[in-house]
Parts: sequence; structure tokens; C-alpha cells
Amino acid sequence: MSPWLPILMAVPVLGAVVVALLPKGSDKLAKQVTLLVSLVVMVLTLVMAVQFSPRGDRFQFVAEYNWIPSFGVKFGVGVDGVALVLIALSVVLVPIVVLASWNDADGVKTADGTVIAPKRSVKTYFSLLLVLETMMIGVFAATDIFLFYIFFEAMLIPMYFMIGSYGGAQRSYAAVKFLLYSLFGGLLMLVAVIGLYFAAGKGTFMFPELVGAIQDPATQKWLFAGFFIAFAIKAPLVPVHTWLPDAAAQAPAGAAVLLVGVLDKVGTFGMLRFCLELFPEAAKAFTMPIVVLAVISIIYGAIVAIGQTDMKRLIAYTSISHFGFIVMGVFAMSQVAQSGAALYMVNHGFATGALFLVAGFLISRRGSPYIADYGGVQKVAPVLAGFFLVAGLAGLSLPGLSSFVSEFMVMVGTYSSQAFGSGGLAVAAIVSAVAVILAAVYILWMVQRALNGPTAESVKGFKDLNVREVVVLAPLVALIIGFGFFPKPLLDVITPSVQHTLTNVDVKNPAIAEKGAGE
Amino acid sequence: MTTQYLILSGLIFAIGALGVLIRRNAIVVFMCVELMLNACNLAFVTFARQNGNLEGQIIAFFVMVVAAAEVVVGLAIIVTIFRTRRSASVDDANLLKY
Amino acid sequence: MNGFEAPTIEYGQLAPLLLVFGAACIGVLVEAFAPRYLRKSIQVPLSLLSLIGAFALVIVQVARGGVPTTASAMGAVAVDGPSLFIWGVILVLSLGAVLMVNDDGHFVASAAAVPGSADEEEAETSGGAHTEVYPLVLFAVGGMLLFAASHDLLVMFVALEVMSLPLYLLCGLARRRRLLSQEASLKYFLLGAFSSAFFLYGMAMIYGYAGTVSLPGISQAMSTGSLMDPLLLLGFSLLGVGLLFKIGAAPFHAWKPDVYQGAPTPITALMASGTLVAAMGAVLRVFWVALGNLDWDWRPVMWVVAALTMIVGAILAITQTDIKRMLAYSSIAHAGFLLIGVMATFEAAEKNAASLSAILFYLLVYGFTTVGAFAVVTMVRDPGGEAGHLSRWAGLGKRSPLLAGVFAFFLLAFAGIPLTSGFFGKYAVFAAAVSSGTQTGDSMGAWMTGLVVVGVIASAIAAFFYVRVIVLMFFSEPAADGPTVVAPSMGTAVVIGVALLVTVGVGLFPQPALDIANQAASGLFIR
Amino acid sequence: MDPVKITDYVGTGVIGVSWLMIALPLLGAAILLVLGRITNKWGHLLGVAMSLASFVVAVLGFVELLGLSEDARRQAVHLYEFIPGMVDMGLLIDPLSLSFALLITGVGSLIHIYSIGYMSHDPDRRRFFAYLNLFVAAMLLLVLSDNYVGLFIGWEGVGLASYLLIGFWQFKPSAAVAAKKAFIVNRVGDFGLLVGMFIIWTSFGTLAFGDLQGKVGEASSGTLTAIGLLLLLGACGKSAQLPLQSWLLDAMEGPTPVSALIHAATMVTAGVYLVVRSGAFFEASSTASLVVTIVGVATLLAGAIIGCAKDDIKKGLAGSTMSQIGYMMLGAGLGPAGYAFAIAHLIAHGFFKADMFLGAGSVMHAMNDEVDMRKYGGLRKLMPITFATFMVGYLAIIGFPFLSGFYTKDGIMETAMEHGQWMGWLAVLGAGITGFYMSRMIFMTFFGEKRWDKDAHPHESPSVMTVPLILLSLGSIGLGYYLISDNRFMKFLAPAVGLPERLPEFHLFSTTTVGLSSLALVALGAGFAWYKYGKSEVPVLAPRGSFLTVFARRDLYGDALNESLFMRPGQWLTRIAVFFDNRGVDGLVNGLAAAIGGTSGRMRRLQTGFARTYALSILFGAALLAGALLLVGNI
Repeated sequence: MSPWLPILMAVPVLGAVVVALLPKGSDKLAKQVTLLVSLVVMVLTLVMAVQFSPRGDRFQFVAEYNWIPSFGVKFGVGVDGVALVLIALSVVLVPIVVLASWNDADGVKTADGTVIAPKRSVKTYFSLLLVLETMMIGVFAATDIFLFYIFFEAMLIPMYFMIGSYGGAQRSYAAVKFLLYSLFGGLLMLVAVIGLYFAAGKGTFMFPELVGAIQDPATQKWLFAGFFIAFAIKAPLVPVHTWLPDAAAQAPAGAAVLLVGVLDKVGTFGMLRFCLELFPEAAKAFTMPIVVLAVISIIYGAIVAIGQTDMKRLIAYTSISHFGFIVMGVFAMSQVAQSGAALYMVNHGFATGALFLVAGFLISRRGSPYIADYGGVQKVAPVLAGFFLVAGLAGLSLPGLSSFVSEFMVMVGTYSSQAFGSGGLAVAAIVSAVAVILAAVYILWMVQRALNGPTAESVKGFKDLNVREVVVLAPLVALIIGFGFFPKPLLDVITPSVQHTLTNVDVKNPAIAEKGAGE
Repeated sequence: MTTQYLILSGLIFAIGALGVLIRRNAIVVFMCVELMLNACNLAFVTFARQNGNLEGQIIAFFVMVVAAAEVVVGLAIIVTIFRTRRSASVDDANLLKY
Repeated sequence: MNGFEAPTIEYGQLAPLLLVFGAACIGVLVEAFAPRYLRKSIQVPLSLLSLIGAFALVIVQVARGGVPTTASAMGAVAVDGPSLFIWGVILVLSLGAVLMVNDDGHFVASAAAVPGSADEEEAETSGGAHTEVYPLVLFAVGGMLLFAASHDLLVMFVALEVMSLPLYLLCGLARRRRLLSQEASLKYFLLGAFSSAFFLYGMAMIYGYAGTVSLPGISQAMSTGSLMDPLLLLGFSLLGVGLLFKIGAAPFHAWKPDVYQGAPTPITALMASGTLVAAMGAVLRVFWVALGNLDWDWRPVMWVVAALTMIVGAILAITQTDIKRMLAYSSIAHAGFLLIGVMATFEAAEKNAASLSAILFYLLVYGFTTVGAFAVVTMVRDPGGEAGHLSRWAGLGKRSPLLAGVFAFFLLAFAGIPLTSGFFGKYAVFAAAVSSGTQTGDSMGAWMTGLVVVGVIASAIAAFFYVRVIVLMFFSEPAADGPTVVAPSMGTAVVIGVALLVTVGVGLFPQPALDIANQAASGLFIR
Repeated sequence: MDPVKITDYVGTGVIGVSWLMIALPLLGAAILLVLGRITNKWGHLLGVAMSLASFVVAVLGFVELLGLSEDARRQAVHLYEFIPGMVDMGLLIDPLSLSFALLITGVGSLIHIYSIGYMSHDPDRRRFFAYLNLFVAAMLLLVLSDNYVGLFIGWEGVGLASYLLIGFWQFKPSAAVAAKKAFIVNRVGDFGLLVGMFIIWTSFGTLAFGDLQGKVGEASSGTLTAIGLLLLLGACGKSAQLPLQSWLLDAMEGPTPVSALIHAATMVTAGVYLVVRSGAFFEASSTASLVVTIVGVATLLAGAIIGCAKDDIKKGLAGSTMSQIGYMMLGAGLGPAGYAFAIAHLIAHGFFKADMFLGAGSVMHAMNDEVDMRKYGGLRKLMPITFATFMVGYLAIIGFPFLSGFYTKDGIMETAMEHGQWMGWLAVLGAGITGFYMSRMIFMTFFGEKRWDKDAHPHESPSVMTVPLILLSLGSIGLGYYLISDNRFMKFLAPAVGLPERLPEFHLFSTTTVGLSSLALVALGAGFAWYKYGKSEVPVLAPRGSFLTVFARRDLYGDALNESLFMRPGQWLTRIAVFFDNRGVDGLVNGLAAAIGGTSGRMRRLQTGFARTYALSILFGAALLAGALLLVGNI
């Protein structure tokens, strides 16, 4: 029993209670408390992460408590490498988001006094944020599948309120769409979770004990489908993606970061851990259609992104494209691709997070999400433009920035995958590489329209980023560049965990074996 | 030779049910329900005869008592409605719909 | 049948029942003899104390004597584990309903006065009130208790009527919107009587088949007789009509929205919680005890009914504009979910305990949430009474965040979102169904999982309208002349508080409640 | 002779810290970008200092390398584990990479210095130097990296720097568009390079040059051809070779020093570097190397033709750059015999083209940023130093005897002729065209009548600009002879790229068919140019010109082709996809929701409010129930 994870999960929720109970009118205090709590969680997590030994047991910091014996449900938590980096991603993003949304609930007015968003309850927003943090940690830490499901579904609610109460003009449509879509997937997964429990007949939901418990191929396929559809909606994969552009575009920038940066990762994380390891035969049987779907997502997301006129929607579609890469990597069944996919989850969180935030800052100066309403921002706000460009370049996976490493690994791993004999997935990798070109088009075209050219009349009065905003973006950019050149710390943690996955799926990768033997 | 009684009982039940469906006057509808209950009584008694035990006949008495109670409650409701609406038509009471 | 044998009555086991009925009778006497100004101050404590006392008796019964293993009162009433559990639930829920009844302003001053007439105005200004409401509620509660515990069909029929007749009347006693209330009453009465007739005729058929109306007797007869006898099948289906009508399963659900909408809200709460719980108890008894041998015949039909009920409830609720009407459809959908549990039977009867426990647990959590939700509904008022129309609820989250938050939480529980009690209820039932589907050699296996999938889809559709209310409350701007939120009376506050506590508590730590349900279900029904 | 085996560096010399070459300018860029306005005053000096420091390291490394025996001249410097199990970050110090490093840092430093003067009036000069430093760092990473991933990072890094610098004056829409275009077209090439890397990794399990040595033969010829062609696609993008040439002419929107450094001397030659560095693949696949030569020949002609019709001095030079890189590509496609000439020409070209670009910049600086040569004329007297240095560059590029270009280009043409008559003759033809368009440029700019705008006051540039010009022109004069004579450069490069079986003979003045005929053609071209632009008057407004002129002016319809083949269909595709997404996919979802809502709306009409209807439904249900049970019961 290690107290680490329960403590990590308890601190934010206690913080949320404290924030919610603060007396009326103490908005500023609420913000400060939230920031403090999130920083404490971050520091605690990093201290914990340092103690993680990549070569040790698969699950570390394990804690178990018999929660609902009647259902065979345990409060079981523990992290492997992938879970650890995703938790780290979450807890790093939260303080950044807190700082980024410092004034979001205070109501937004443009310089000329137009109310863009009315004042909302600050305390509610920040306590929701902290509740969400607990759930984000919980969902990645859960080793009990039932517990995972609980967090998987429950985390919809705070996000739903964050979008619905604090978002843009179409917020309630977007929030409801988000909730119902995810809920529908989640409920299908619930059936599969129940089915898994009884089909395995082990009387437990503990993931390590359920690995390999289902042998019957037909059962595997049904259960796999239940899990996969839920995760595909969450990730999101074409054709069940349309909730994301709406949700991300309407959510306040901070919530959008957590939505796309962390919540959606639960989908790909779930595929990697649950779909593959619990139902290996089904996963192999479905590999080809899923990879095809992923490739479609990659290309289709990119093409549709090019055609967007709304900045946040555009970023959302780029994410759909990127999630395609992650899914492709997960199902390429090779260590390089899966490590790349797991790394991509983290990197995408930072890159898209930065892009959403900087776009949010830009939008908050003008009140319009439409690219056409801007132009020549670089002249009046060079720092903002600079951050925008760097974040955008991370979005197009420029080598030297973190997302490149992961995208490269995914594509190389897919190309070299032995899943369908030598070169069976090569075409998928080649087609997906076309996205490299498309990514340049969507990002640079946006940059050209929004930042370059003669300064638009409406943009002339823009202030450059203030200190708070720079403090928000700088760490993200530092991480993006840092992990771009030195991804080893993340990969060292991720790779052993991915190898566990592959062992459980019973896939061997000759290229790696050879390389590993050589060293 | 109980079959005829059963058929009669069935007929009465059907007439009662049909009456509920096609008559508008609440009192008549209500009487039709009573008719159905009595059809049941007939069936009970018949089966009691057929089975050779008394349970059916006892049940018939119970049903009568219950029917009487139902009449009390039912008439009270119908009268109240009638006083309010000046109509005993079942179809007039259709504010609650969709 | 030689000579007269004095019946043995286990008074100890029936004490809760007798206490409630006794208190009801005393209530009637109070109405007859006590002066008008004293009646309320006698009736309220009487009702509350009798319900609390009955609940205490149930506890004592469980704690001291354990659960009886044979039927009481010459095989007329079965005071077994499920009965005691259901009794406890009904008693607590009806206690909540009585606390809400106690609130002023729900019931008409003089039911006999024509709406809008001088009589009515006078009755209102003189502060008159129908204190008959209390004994009526007690009779209804007594009927519910008996309904769920009846061990033969005759008792069941009588209990059904004892439960229903007071409710017919209570439905018509709303203070505001009296036309609607009276209409609800009339419809409920006519349709209730109509369906009782079906129940009775079915009972007659089964009597004709089995020669007895006692549930074990029927089961016995079926084990020796033909299972294809039209008398049995016809009788069973007509019996089913009466029971399914009471739980509001499609296509026998039509009364529910109209009646729930028209009835005074405390009574709606009582019907939505107590009646449903009691009727589910009766359904289980009939289907599992009496007709257990007919499993393979009734399950396909029930499959369709359950699926239809869930879908109809969920889909129709989407376009509702009245909050109570919407909750009525929601209740229909939940009845469908419960029917999934009813179908989750096993060949080995002892395995049924898990399914039974799931249903009991579901009833517990659903009942509490329902009473809480209706209690909230009573607090949101327009000048003309409760603000029923959904558009009036817009922006409530800004006007009264706490109340709206609580209501939102109840709605999430209805929707079955994790970390609310409703989720575990739904999970328990679904799990039971899937579990029964995985038993080997069961041709219904895939069908059961299919039913769960239907249930899941219905849940997703249902989530839409729960969420719609939340959207209205939180994401819409409040109307300028929006409804006022009255300060809750002590009673209502307690009801909401307890309901919230249970919904949250069970949502976080369901195990204690599950333990109780498991224990209650462990012995199954007395056969 | 095959290339020497790559060994891990164990010494303690400068080579061990050769990463400083990259780190210093990178640090400079970082300081200038992060500290921002604070560094405005001295930012340009820092930029120059970092570039020069990098040059010093390169020189020291070069000296150390020369001190090593020939078979130890390929040193891999391990830096750190980059992607564990896949690739480590490391530098490869060998004659090839150091040649490039010297060119980059040397010419780069000169251009840095020149820019101090050229950008002195620009408020964003500090940012300009940051980008220049960034470019130098990335370019050095490109050439020094000991594996394809590092190369690729540098590859895209220079692309980024190029993007930033082309769009340096991004407030001009044309500059912003040109920058974006350059990046995107380059990405098409990068796609090739990426896929090529996939195949290399999959086939050989490594991406490091060292590990690949000697392994190439293991793969099938199909694989090798595929790798070769894909790498060539990458090279075409970066080096503006057909069919990815279209961005280079637009890239002239950038400040002139950028054009000189990135779009003439260094970055655009990265493709040649890639082909030479990956020589093993091309040598193993005759198809791939043949395609390289075809691309080279086609581009050298296309670039030359485009150069003939341009009135914009920078675009004229850009066309010439394309053409000259075509020569290099041709040389690179000829195997070990051509490598040395290609790289030598590359270096020489780096000098004389940078010289001419900076000269052009000097002219523009004097002419209020006017680029239209038709508005120049007669500048030789007013700008003597610029004129003299430009003349040197001009003579070098057309292959005037004894100047740099004469030897290097001649080497390529000779080798090509040996490989195939057709490519040899086409290359010679290209030399003739070069003679024409370069002479045209000289006559239009420096000779003839003055055709300036009224407010132009041409003057010689300050010495901070002219000194680099002079230094560059010195290189343009002597470098060619120095490198080619005695096959000096070929031998120097041998450890990195190998030697051909038979070394070519060196002649001070070659009298082969190729040498003479090319000289003759150049003279013909120059004469024709004199006839058209020196003797007769140049109209200020461009005449409509013949079909051929228009063809060349429109860049051989390359943009039109791209537009009708890719851009327009792409836009349509995008629009269709967006429409499909909104109406189709999302429409389906919303439609489903609407359908459920509609069903609900219709179904609730069944709830008529009539108690008798409800009773009917009960009866109906009862009948169904009974019927179904009777049916099921009797099956």
C-alpha cells in the first residue's frame, strides 16, 4: 500500500471543497487557493515520479481498498509508465490552466465595452477544475476497471459544466453534445465492463488479474467493440468526432486545453491498456480496420482543418488528425509505434495546450474566434505572435519540437510493423505521412491569415501578452522544445510499460529485438 | 357443464370492456367496469364449482365488497367532476395530454 | 374442510402492517369526532408516529426474530426478507411523502367546493383543510405494504384496491389547478378499475387452472399440470396486465404522465416511489414465485415489454414541457430498467438472490432520489402554484444555485452518472441481467445482453432530457419574472436533505446499502 | 576507393566539442529571441560574434582533421541518447561535413557582417540576426549530424529559418504568402525524406550513417531504388529542383542577405549534400542515380531559361541558382567521379552567387529597394566596388577561364559527357544560356543609359557591406583552381565519399570538346546579350515578348501547373470535406437526434388525453400479451 496516489487524488478534491466554501466575494482568494493546490499536486506528483523505477514492477505506488465487495469492486490504484506520464501531463497542465483562466469567469469585455462573456461564479469554476483534476489523476491511476469506468464517466460532469456555464455563444449545444456523445460511448463500455466481469468469472475488476482471462475469440470481439467504441468517441476518431470541434470551440480556452489535452487521452490510453491487453485476439483481428480508420482520421481531420474559419475549431480538427496518429501507433502493434503513441499523448497535450491557450489569448483581445477578423497581429503583438508560431509549429510536428519525435516514432513504427507480415502497414504509414504536408498548410495558412499581412484596423489596439500570459505559455514552450531534443526521460518510463502491453498482446518486434540484443 | 357459464362470463367481461371503450358517460363507463368485475365473480363461482372447493365463492364475496368500496370512491370522484364541469362525459376531461 | 379451525395469526410479524392500518382507522375516527381545529395537530403526529413506529417494528423484527421462513396468517401474507426490505423502504419513503403533505398549500381546502366558486373562496379564507388526507395516505401505505407481501392472489387483489382507492381520491385533492387534479383523479380511477378487472379476471382463470389462488399453490399446480393450458396462459397474461399497469410498463403506461402531472406533488412523490416499490414487489412475487415454472414462456414477452417500456419512457420524455410529466416518463423508463432485473432469473433458483438484491437496491436508491426530486419540485413556485412548465425553470441555477444544484444532482442520479446512487442501481440491474445471460446453456443469454444494450441506449436517450433540465437551469438566462423559490418547511428540508444524503452516500459507498439488500434477498421469497 | 569507416572520436581536441559550432549560434538566437527588445542595441553584434565563433571552431576542427591520417578522417562524436533504442544524437566530422561547415560559417559570417549595414534601418534588425543565427545552427546540424534524424531536424530547422526570413517583412502579403509557399513545397520534399527514412529504418534497423556503412548491399534493389527516389524527392524540395522548384523564385521576397545566404549559398544546396551523403544508396541503384541526373539536367535548363526572362534582378539570380544547383545535382548523380566536382562547384557557387546576391543587394540598397533591372542602367561608375565584385562573380559563373566556375563546372560537364552524351551536351547548352542571361543582367544593370526613377540617388554602399563583397569575390576568383587542381578536393573528400576508379586529369585550360564548345556557347550567349541589351536601348517597360519569353517569365508555367493540379482541386476537396463534415457526419448525428426528437413529438400525440383511448391501449396490450403468450406457450 502506497499512500501516494490516494493523496494525490485527495488533495485537489479537498481543495475544491475549500474553494467552494470560501465566503462570497473572495474570488481572488479562490483563484490563489486553486493555484496553490494545483501547484502542490504538481510538486507531489513530480516527487512521486522521481521515485518511479522504470525497470521495476509494472504497477507501482499500488494501493488497494475493498470498496464494493458485493460487486467485486476495489479502489485499486497504481501507475505504470504510460499512466505516470499522463498523470504528470495532467498535473502540469492544471496550474497552467488555472493561471490561464485567471480572468475567464470574471466576464470578458472588449476594449469598446462589448460584453463577450458575462460574469460567472469564479469559485464554481475553480472548484470544478480541481474536482476534474482528481478525476483525471484517478482515471489514469485506476487499476480496477470498474473504478476506471467511474472516473471515465464522472469526469464528464465537471467538464460539462465548465463548457456549458463558461463557454461561448453556442455553449449549451456544445456541452450537451459532448456529454451525450461521451455518455453513449461510456454506456456501451459499461455493458462490456459487466460482460468482462462475468465472462472472466474471476469476481474482480482488477486489471492485472483480468489480463488473459478472456479466451473465447467471439467474446473477445464483442467486449473489445464495447470498449473500443467508447474510446473511439473519446479520442475522437472519425466518424464519431464531430462533438470535439463544437466542444473545443465553445469551451473556455483553459477547459479546452484539459478537454483535448487530457480528457481525450483517456480514450487512447484506454485503447492501449484495455483494448489491447484484455482482448489481444480481437485487437489483432480488428487491427486493419482500425488502422484504416486512424489513417482516415489523420488525413480527413487535416483536410477539414484546412477549411475551417474558426481558430479553435481548426485546432480541434488538427487534434483529430493527431489522434489518428496516436490510434494508428497504438494499433500498429510494434514497440516503436506504441512508445511513440504514448509519447504523442503527452506531447500533444503540451503542443495543443499551448496552441489553444495562445489562441484563447488572441481571441480574448478581440472576442471573435474567426481567423478572418484578424491580420497583422505580429506587428502589434510580436510576443503573442511568436508564441503562437511556436505552438503552431509544434502542431505541425516540426522536428526539434516534441511532437515530431512522437509522430516520427509512430510512423516509423507503423511502417516497420510486422502485424501483417513485413510491410503490412507500410501503406498506412506512407499515407499518414501526407499529413506532414497538410499540417503545414493548415497551420501556416492560419498563421498567415491571422498574424501576417497588413495590420487590420480592429487589431491595431491590441496589447501584447502580459506577464501572466507569458508565464502561462513559457513553461509549455520550454517543455515542447526540451522534449523535442531530449525525449529520453519520457521514453525511458514509457517503453517498459509498452513492452508489458506487447508481451500481453504477444507481439514480438524483430527490429527491436535485434537492436536490443545488439546493445 | 361449466363451459357455458365460462362463455357467459367471458361475454359479460367483453361487453363490459367494450362498454368502457365506447361509452362516454362516466357513470356508464363505471358501470361497465362493475360489469367486468361481476363477470369475474361469475367465473370464480363457476370454477369453484368445477374445482369442488369453496375458495372461488369466498373470493366472489370479497370482490363484491371491494366493488362496493370502489363504487363509493368512484361516485365521489365522478360527482365532483360533474359539479365542476357540468358534464359527466369522460371525453371532456382531456386537459392532460401529450 | 371439517369443522371450523381457528386461524393462527402471527401478530408479531404483521405488527407493522397492523400498526399502519390501525393508525389509519384511528385517523378516520379523529375525522369523525375531533373538532376541526384540533384535527391537524392530532393527524400529523399520528401519521408520523405510526410510520416511524412501523419502521421501528420492521427493524425490531429483523434484529430480534430474524426473517420468518414460512408465510404468516395462514399463508396469506409472506413476511420474508424482500417483504421486510420493501416495507422498510416504503415506510421511509412514505414518511417523506407525509412530511411533504404536511406542507401547506398542496391540498384543497374543500374538495366538494366547485373550483372558482364562492364556496371555495370561503373554504380557503376560513383556513379549512382536508385532514382526511392523512388517514387516506396511511391506508394507501398500508395497502402498499400488504401488496408487496401478499402471498395469495386474493390478498394481493384486496391490497391492490386498498392501496389504489385512497390514491384515486388523493389525486383529486390538489389546491391549485383543480381541474387538472380532478381529471387526473378520474382517469386514474377509471383506468385503475379497468385494469383491476383484468387482474381479477386473470386471477379467476388461474383459479380455474390451479384450483387455488395461493402463490405456492399455483406453482405446485403448474409443476404437475400442463403448462400449455390456455386457462393458465390467458390468466397469467391478464394478471400481468393488472400488475404491469401499476408499475407503468408500456403499453399500460398511458395513465402515468397524466396522473403524475395532475396529482398534488406529495402524492405524485408517494406514487412514484411507494407504489412503484410495492408493485415491483408484487410483480416479483407473481413472476418468480407463482409463475417460476413458466420462465421460458413469459420471458420473450417480457423482453418486448421491458424494451418497449424503456424506449417509450425515454423517447417520450424528450419532448415534455412539464417537469412532473417529464419525471413521470422518466419513471416509466425506470420501470423498464427494473423489468430487466425481473427477467434476470437463473435456472438454479438460489442464484436469483443476486438479481433480487439488485432490484431491491435499485428500488431503494430510485425511491429516495424520486422523493427528493419531487420535494424540490414543490419548492419552485409561480403565483398560480408550482412552476410546472420547464421554461419557468430557466436560469434557476443563477437564482438559487443550491437548490438547482441539488436538483441537478438528483437528475444525474436518474441518468445513472457514476458517483451517484442511480449509477450503482442501474449497474446492479444490468450486471444481474448480463450475469443471467452468461449462464451456460441458456438460449436467452444473448437476448439478455441485448436487452441490456437496449437499456443502455435508452439510458443515453434518457440522459438527454435530464441534461436538458440542467442546461435550462444553469446555462440559460433567468426569465425576468421567473418563479420564486419558497423557503422549505422543516419537513421538506428534511426530505430533500435525507434524499440527497442517500443519493450521495450510496453513490460513494454503496456497500452498506448493498449489504442490507443482499441480506434481504439472501433467503429469496417464501415459497 | 571506398569511403573510410566511421569511428567514434576518442581524442580530446576541438572535434570533441564540435557541437559548439551548433550550440553557439543557437545560443545567440535564443538570447536574441528570449531577451527581446533589451538586446536591440547590440543584438547584431552578438549575432556576428556567434557566427564568427562558430567559424573559428570549424577552422580549428578542420585543422585537427587534417592532422589525422586519411583513414581516421571520419569521426563520429557521440552526444546523447536521443530516441532510446532507435537513434542517438551525434555529429559526424569528416571532410564532407567540414567542407560544408566551413562554407556555412565562413560565407555565413560574411553575410552576417554585410547585414549589419544592409539592415541598419530596419527596426527589427535584432530579430533578423536571431533568425540568421538560428539558420546557421540548423544548417550546421543538418550537415554535421551523424544520422538521418538529426539531419532531418536540421533540414526542417533551416526550412523554418528560411520561412521566418522569407517572411521577415511579413506585413507585406506577398512575403507572407511566399514564406508559407516555401515551407509547404519543402514539406512535400520532406514527405519523401520521411518515407525514405521509414524504409531505411525498416530495412537496416538503423538511421545512423556509421551503422549503415557496408549494410546497404543487404537490401533488395527495389528497396534501394525506392530509398534513392524518396531521398531525391526530399532533395528536390530543399534544392528547388524540378518538380518542386516553384518556391525559390517567390522566396526572393526575403531581405537580400537572406537570398544570398540561404537561397543561394547554403540551404538550397542541402539537397546536393543529401544525395552525396546518401551516395551509397544511389551508387547501388542505377535507376535512382539516373533520375538524379535527369532532374539535374532538367533543372539546370529550366532555371537557365527562367533566368533569361526575369527583369527582377533577384529573380534572375534565383533562376540562375536553380540552374547551378542543377549542375551540382547532375554531378552528384554521377557517383564518386562527380561528387567532388559537385561539392566543389557548390562551394565555388556559394562564393560567387553570394557575391552577386550581395552585390544586387548593394544595388538595391542604393536604388531605394528597386529590383527591376529595367530601371537600372549605367551604375558601374557610381558603384565601382559593387560593379567590380559583381563582375568577378559574373565571370566566375559563366565559366570565364581560370576563374572558379570555369574549373568546377567544367569538371561536371566533362564527367557528364563521359556518362552520357545527351546529358553532357545539354549541360553544355545550359552553360551557353548561362552566358546569355548573366550577361544580360550585367548589361542591364551596370551598362547603358540610366533609366532610374526620379527620386533614386545611387551611391556606393558603406564598407561594412563592400568588404564582404571583396572577400567573396576573392573566393570567386581563386577557389576553383585551388580545389580542382591536382584533384586536391577530390582527394580531400575521398575518405567521406570515396574515389572514382580513375582520377580525372587536370588541365589549366582544357581543350576538350566540352571545354571548347562550352566556351564558344558562352561567348555566343554573351554576344547575343550584348546585341540585345548592351548595344540597343533597354525599354523601361517590358515588351510583351515572344511565346518563349512569356513561358520563361511565367516560370515555365510551374505555378500555373501547381495551381491547377494541386491548389484548386485541394481547395475544392477542402470545401467538400468541410461540407461533408458539417452536413454529412455531423448532420447524421444531428439528424439522429432530430429523428428521436421527431419520433418523440409524434409519439406523444398518441397520448390524446382521452381516458378511453388509454383504456383501448390497455385492452390492446392485454390482447397482445395474451396472444403472444398463447403463441409462445404453444410452440
